[in-house]
Amino acid sequence: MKRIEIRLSGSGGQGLVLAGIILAEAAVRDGLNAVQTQSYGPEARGGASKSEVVLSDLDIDYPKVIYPDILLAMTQEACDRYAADLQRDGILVVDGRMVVKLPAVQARVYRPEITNLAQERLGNRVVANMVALGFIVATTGVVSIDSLKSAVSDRVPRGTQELNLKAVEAGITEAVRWRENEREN
Amino acid sequence: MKRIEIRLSGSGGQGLVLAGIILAEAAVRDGLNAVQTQSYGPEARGGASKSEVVLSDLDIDYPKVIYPDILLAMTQEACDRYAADLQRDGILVVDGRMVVKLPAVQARVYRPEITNLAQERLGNRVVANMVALGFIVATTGVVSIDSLKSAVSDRVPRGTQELNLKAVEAGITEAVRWRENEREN
Amino acid sequence: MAQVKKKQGKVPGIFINRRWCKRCGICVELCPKKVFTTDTLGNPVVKRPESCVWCELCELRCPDLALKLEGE
Amino acid sequence: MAQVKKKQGKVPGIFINRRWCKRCGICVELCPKKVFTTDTLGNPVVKRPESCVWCELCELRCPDLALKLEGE
Amino acid sequence: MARVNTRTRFIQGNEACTEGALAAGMRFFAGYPITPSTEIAEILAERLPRVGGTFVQMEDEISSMAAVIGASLTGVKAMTATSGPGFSLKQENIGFAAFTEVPCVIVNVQRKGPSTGMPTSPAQGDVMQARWGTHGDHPVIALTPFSVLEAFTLTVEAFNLAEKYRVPVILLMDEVIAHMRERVELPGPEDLEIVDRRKPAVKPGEYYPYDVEEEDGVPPMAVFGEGYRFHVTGLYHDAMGYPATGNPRLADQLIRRLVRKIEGRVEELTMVDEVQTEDAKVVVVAYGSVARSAARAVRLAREEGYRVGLFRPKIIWPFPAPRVRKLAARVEGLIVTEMNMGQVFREVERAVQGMAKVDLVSRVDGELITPVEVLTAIKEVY
Amino acid sequence: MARVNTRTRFIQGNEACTEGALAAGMRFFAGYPITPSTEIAEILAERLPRVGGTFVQMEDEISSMAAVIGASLTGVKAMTATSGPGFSLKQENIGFAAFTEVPCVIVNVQRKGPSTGMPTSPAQGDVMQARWGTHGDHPVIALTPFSVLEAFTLTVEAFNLAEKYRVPVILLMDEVIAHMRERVELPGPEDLEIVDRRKPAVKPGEYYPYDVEEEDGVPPMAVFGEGYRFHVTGLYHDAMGYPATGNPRLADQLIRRLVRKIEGRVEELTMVDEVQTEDAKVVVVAYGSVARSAARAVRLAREEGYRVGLFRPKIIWPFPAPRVRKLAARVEGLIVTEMNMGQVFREVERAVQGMAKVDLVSRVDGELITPVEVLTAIKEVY
Amino acid sequence: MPTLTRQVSRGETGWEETGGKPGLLGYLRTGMMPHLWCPGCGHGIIMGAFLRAFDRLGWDQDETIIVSGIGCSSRVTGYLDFDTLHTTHGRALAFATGVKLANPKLNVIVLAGDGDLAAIGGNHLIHAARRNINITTICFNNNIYGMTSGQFSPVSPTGSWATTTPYGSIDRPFDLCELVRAAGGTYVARGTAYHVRSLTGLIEKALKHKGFSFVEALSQCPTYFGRRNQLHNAVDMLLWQKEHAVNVRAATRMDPEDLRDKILIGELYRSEAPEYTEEYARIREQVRQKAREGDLVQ
Amino acid sequence: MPTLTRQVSRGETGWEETGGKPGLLGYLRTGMMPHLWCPGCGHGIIMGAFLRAFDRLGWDQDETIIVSGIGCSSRVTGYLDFDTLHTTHGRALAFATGVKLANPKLNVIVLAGDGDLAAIGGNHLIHAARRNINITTICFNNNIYGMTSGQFSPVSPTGSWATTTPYGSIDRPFDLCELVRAAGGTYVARGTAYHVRSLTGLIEKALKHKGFSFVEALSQCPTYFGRRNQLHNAVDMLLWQKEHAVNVRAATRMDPEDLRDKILIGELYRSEAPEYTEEYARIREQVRQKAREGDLVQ
Ligand SMILES: Cc1ncc(C[n+]2csc(CCOP(=O)(O)OP(=O)(O)O)c2C)c(N)n1
Ligand SMILES: Cc1ncc(C[n+]2csc(CCOP(=O)(O)OP(=O)(O)O)c2C)c(N)n1
Ligand code: SF4
Ligand code: SF4
Ligand code: SF4
Ligand code: SF4
Ligand code: SF4
Ligand code: SF4
Ligand SMILES: [Mg+2]
Ligand SMILES: [Mg+2]
Repeated sequence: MKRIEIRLSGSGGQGLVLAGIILAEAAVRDGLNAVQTQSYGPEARGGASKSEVVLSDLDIDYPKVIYPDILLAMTQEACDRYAADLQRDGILVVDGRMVVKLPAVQARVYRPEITNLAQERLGNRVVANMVALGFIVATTGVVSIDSLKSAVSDRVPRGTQELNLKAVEAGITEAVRWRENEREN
Repeated sequence: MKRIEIRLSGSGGQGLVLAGIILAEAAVRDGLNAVQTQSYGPEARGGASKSEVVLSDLDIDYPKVIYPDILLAMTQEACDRYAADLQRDGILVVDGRMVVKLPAVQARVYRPEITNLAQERLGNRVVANMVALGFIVATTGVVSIDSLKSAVSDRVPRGTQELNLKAVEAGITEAVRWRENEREN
Repeated sequence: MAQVKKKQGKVPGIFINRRWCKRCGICVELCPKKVFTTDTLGNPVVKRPESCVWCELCELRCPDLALKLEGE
Repeated sequence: MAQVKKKQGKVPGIFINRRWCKRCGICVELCPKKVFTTDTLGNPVVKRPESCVWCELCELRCPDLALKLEGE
Repeated sequence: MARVNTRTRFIQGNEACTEGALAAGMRFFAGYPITPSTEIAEILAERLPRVGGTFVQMEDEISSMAAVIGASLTGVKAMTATSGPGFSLKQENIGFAAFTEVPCVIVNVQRKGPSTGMPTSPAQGDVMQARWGTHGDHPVIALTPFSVLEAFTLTVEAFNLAEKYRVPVILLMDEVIAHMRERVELPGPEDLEIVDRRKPAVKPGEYYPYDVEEEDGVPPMAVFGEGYRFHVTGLYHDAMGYPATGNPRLADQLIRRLVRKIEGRVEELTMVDEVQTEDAKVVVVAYGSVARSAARAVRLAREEGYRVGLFRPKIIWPFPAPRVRKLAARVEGLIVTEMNMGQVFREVERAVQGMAKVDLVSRVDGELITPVEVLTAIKEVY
Repeated sequence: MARVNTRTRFIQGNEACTEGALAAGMRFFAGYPITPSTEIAEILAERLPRVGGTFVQMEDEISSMAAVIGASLTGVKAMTATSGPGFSLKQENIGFAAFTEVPCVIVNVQRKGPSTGMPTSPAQGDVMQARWGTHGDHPVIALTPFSVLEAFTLTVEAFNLAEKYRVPVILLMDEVIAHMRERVELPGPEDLEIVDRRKPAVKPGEYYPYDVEEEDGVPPMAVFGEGYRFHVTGLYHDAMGYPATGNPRLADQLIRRLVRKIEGRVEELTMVDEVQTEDAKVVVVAYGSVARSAARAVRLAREEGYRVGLFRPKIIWPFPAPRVRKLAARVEGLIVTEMNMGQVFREVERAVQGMAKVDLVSRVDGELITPVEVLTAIKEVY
Repeated sequence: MPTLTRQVSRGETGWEETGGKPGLLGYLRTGMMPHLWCPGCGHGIIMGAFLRAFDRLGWDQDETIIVSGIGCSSRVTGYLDFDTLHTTHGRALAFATGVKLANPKLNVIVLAGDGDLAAIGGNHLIHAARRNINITTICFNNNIYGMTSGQFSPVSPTGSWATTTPYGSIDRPFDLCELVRAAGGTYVARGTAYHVRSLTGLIEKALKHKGFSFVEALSQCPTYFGRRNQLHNAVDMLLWQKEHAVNVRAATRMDPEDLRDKILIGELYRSEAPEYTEEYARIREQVRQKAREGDLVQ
Repeated sequence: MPTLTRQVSRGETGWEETGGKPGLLGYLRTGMMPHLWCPGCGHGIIMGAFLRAFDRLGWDQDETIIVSGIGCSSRVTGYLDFDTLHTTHGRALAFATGVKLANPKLNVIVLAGDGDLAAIGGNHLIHAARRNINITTICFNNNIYGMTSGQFSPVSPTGSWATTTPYGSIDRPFDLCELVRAAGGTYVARGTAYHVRSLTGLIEKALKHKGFSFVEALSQCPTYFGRRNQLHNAVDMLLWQKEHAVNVRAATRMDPEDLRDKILIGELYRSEAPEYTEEYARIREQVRQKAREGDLVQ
């Protein structure tokens, strides 16, 4: 597997750092090398947030993402800021409700209403990050769904495993729906 | 005037730093260049103490005394420690009561009972430093007696001028006595 | 806080600066007269201004200085 | 300090370590019984040991631990 | 819990550092929170009591450093962790530790300075401070990891060197390594060599705490509370440990021994990773997270046919100048890449003595230098 | 009293420093006592209220440095004085002053370190610390007097440079100069050029406190309490002074401007006294009190027919490397003499780039290097 | 107020649309708003209380210097349209002392957090109190280090949870008001974000007081303190304040047993003592007087 | 006691000639005596009081660590035949905290000056008190910085003369005992060199107390404080102590007016509270207990 660069972007408090960690840990379970980094807002909270994951079956030297193969943008601000970096023919996943102005990029674009889904199906927008993970993994196959799920179980706080796994499922389901829609188009 | 090196040595509390300053200031009044330095005990008080004066009518570079032309030793310890440094044919002034063992040096040696004089003639051993100054200046002529006296007046605490000047006088008188004794011998 | 009285029975203008408001819910929950409610996004909404006793606590307690009472 | 009594009328041995003593005069001046005097150099000297009431204050107050009372 | 049993971990540099410290036998941590080092304290707050150790959050960095020294004197391996502003505050007591030869480890996770700077952004701006931050000549060792695994292994090494040479050892991390999570296989106890300070072989009455009989210049160290009744002071002291401030000869001996104890071992202490330097015309010098960008740039350049290599010091102080000098003798140019205005660059320049051209790629905007930036520099210099 | 009216004085280096400070317009001093700098505080405690100024003894050195910065922001020239241990403690706030561009003067009377060391003995062990003592790259100016007169003139110069460039300036004295009394003729006000910080020419609404319009890279500085309502922060900041920690481009601009503001002026700032270097084969590099021994050694050597000279930097930071390099091009050897393990020696080595042989005469026992020691070295090297 | 204009012109404030306009706008760098504090953070309430107290006094904004340390709370200086000084962690009072001494005509106010003032900055706090220098200090006390993400502070209650007390804190908290009083402070009061109106009054009195005045303002950090201590949001935390705070006057009539888990609020201590900068001015005058007399004699 | 032998063998103690021999010799590094303190310096009296109190307890010298800062007083560690730690200025309590925490079985005692503990070291003092860590601190309070030749300290009386108060001090002094109590100390007492016997008793109680104990011991510095403040020698200064000290029990029966210029001595405050290292041990035990239970479950 060649080097894959993934950037999860949005705002502080959306749990993207955790999402990145889980994604990377899933990759490790799949036997890959993985590096996860993040950039905080100036004050370690609030403001813009991004979490980056680099996967490879070789050693990973430079740990940061420059041209993401996969970009998640949970807010309009994040999308505006990072879309241009996207690898040509990369994959852009945006929160369909939050991101209203889509940039002109040469990429496969998905617009699941992630936050909305979390609120409506799980009753809690806090798990939007897990919905996003489920969606991304199911859509791109960067890691196996089994690894993803066991990474989720391990990393989320005790007592919240079930909720989070359900959120992942919701994301997967949504991805399947999108795939089917794609086929139909 | 060539470079003259003077070391006043004894123990902390004997006022040798002040004596050095006054001697140097007197030299400045005589139009000479003068540098005064001191070395403290490790704790800025107590213990061995030395005050050094370098005089010259040229610029003074190295400010410390290496081979004193004139050495005052107010204690046996100081005498033991520094006598060997004395310039050949230099002048050694020791407190005749405090220094009982005289070193073998090639020098002119004077042994006025400085502390005793201070105690007996002035009623205060604290002014032994001034007695020593009077003695040294009268014996060596390194600075003028007028300059010495005006430097003393200026530097000692207000209200103690008279006592200190008297002490200087006592030192001068003692020097005269020694000189006469020398002649007699 | 006895000195705080409803100003001559008038209904205050209650202004909320949406750019500053962070939807913390303090005004909503701590208004003694339940003047506010929230919309689906959590934004405070002035629902019953006529109940307001002009205690000013919503304005004073808003951590974002995003709420302002006004009246003649 | 009522509990401190002269020990059975005995005269204590009062020892002064001249190497440690700094001639501060505390023992001399503060002995309630004026047991000490000074020599010309300022050294404390035990003058009237028989007056000593063994209050120990000279030993306790000597800043140089240079003074020691001893007795059988 | 499960994770503890397996060696494969996906952890942060800060976490790896705590694992290394615990593996080295560290059982006392005193600290004061500061980004981006705080996770070290947080993890150890949880871990230390489990292994019978002690975690304490002190009132500031000065007291943290003091407590670490106090603890080490009781025979416990001790450490603290901080970042720039806190590192500045610890300097006085780091000097005390160096001078009294109390082993300890100070982790400084470098963030963008000066002053409060950019607390969450990486930098390598404290390299010179690690060497010269306190007043007066003194010995210092500083190590700098470039990966999560090295955050573990170099922490172990830091303790080993501290114990072996009775010296404070600084682990200079940077924010990238500290916060980056990476897959690592942590070595187990059986793979690690752990060094403990040498205790006195003599009985209390015969112990001279600063008397150096051994050739290595490192006196054995007794433990507080075991009857040796020794004195530790930041004043110049004699072999007994007692103040000897009036004695120039002793002062000279002491400070020269202390500095020689470390600087005199520069060859032995040299820890460098050299990659493809044998035939290189140009060599990139890089350390910490920047070395990852440099490694990539070197690989890309090689792919394009440039004869370039990578020289990566894991030890920054004492600076491996002899090794750099050797290298300089056979290459045409050296490119130092670092996230500061050129601190190791100065050392390289000094070591090279004009034998090779030395260039600097520096970034001081709080962002990691990219491989492309290094690559560009390689092509320019080549 | 009489002495105040005449220019000829017989005073200590410490006292001359206070005279220089007062002559430069210093009206605020905050400090904490420490040997051998204490006389500066003591004299100023007496003098400052007489001239309408303020003296305060703070609870420690950290707060002294902080108070000095606070005072300077009200438009008052401010200073502090300390020695090694206190200098270590001031480092964090020195970094703050450098970063926020608040002019001030820090006197460090060097005593023998590290740690408490030998409080009453001279040393020159804080040279590198003066440059690198705080975390992160930052600008610094450091001056070093070799006589009582220079303790006066360089203190004036320290304030002038601080005000001109909005930078903390360090006066690196050593115990010998600080405590030595010497005959001096103090320059009168009419002989002194006094520089004051440039105030903004604009009205409050138009003032951008960190906006550099002038070519010199030094923004004008408003005074607290005059309506400018500006913000001063140790975070990376924009032209308005507001935090801009998320902006790499601004961060890069800011730190590079700050460092360039000083380092970029190294030629202009070079203050060196060269004696008989024109035809010299060997040149002695010396500063502070050691320069007096070196001067004598050079004179003695010349008398014996050796072609030697003296190179005496009065400014240590930025180090006059270009001037040293020029010198190195025409001499055979340089001998650096200093009371440390070779700190300026390192800078000279780096500057010389192998063009000349560089030797070190170092003494670290708390005693001043003697002329004979330097002379011996000259003869050996020659 | 040109600075303000400049601020506003940096971006719309959001008030334009509403038709309302808070009276405090003139004290804010509106371009810096909304502030960075989390939703429901008590620091904003305390900042508001401070501004309202200041406004009531009618003091000159241009003669007032606000100094802070480092922490979420200390970011407050960035929002206030005064001369402001955001210093190093813990040192606000030391910087402020320099400002005040160098120009005693200025009003000098320190706004900072519990960590800043009581942990690393504890020494400067007690020494400023000891000197009785005319500086007003408001401690934004949220019982935690907010900025660094939730470590315990020297005022965190014993048994409370923080990232560095994974087993509950064993540290005993300071009673900051007691400490400042014992150190020499001459006006000491405590308020809470919940009791914002009385807090405003206490701050006003503190500002007016000549000498060192200290107001401990209980704040809430829902993000770090609340989350770990079963106080799920800002409202819960404010209600906790409501339940646990007892006015000092009411307390005198209460059973000590009932006061055990309570926190006293209100004016806790007040006295008169010479103020430091005035004393220094006196020294200065005395010295000059002597010099003048000396001149006459000579 | 081999260490002692070694010490003595470094030189004669001077006792040999006298025939006497103080019982405290075993606690001294006699080779370091006579100490460097000036004639009449109160620090020696306090050191003696400490040693006598320690001796009465019969504690093991080898399990006792003595820590000091920097100052004349702090030189005391050089004279005492224990494990001794002479640290950096102001930081004695911080070092001591590390020693005590790392090995709570050791008796840890801090001996330091007023400048060391209350000026630069004030923060460590209040935090050690807050934690109630089992360390006994004796403050050698001579109201001055002796070591640096006589600058005022934070406990110098207002109006007193020092090299840095050429016009009389305008600083207000700390009441150190009040400060430590307010910070959380659980044993607080004050004594004087003059009242050396009661001082010894107070130190003994402080040593026995579990938790943070603090004894402010008024010392005299004839060299710097006395000289400038019309107290011409050590005896004058001791008599000053005699006249100004009032026992706290006697004080309760006195007219407040008469107490105005008096200093209270005796045990001023005592309470019980959890001790820090014991609490930490409890945490450690609890965690291990949980781990054991966890093991069983798994
Ligand atoms: C010298 C130094 N040490 C540590 C830090 C890290 N730090 C920043 S803010 C802070 C604590 C803030 O707590 P508090 O003052 O209570 O403010 P809050 O964020 O809770 O409002 C710490 C430890 C720092 N910036 N500087
Ligand atoms: C960091 C630091 N600042 C200042 C000093 C200088 N210094 C040494 S001792 C001392 C004061 C000592 O006063 P105190 O603690 O009261 O002891 P005393 O000498 O009066 O017994 C000072 C300021 C120092 N050694 N280190
Ligand atoms: S003023 Fe009082 S009653 Fe009216 S809305 Fe606000 S909180 Fe409710
Ligand atoms: S209190 Fe303020 S910030 Fe919170 S919801 Fe109401 S208006 Fe918004
Ligand atoms: S024991 Fe008491 S009475 Fe006897 S000599 Fe000593 S002080 Fe005097
Ligand atoms: S009290 Fe002690 S030191 Fe003082 S004179 Fe008496 S024996 Fe000597
Ligand atoms: S972390 Fe806490 S203190 Fe900081 S802004 Fe958020 S709620 Fe406020
Ligand atoms: S200077 Fe004062 S405190 Fe220091 S030893 Fe002398 S008398 Fe004692
Ligand atoms: Mg807080
Ligand atoms: Mg003292």
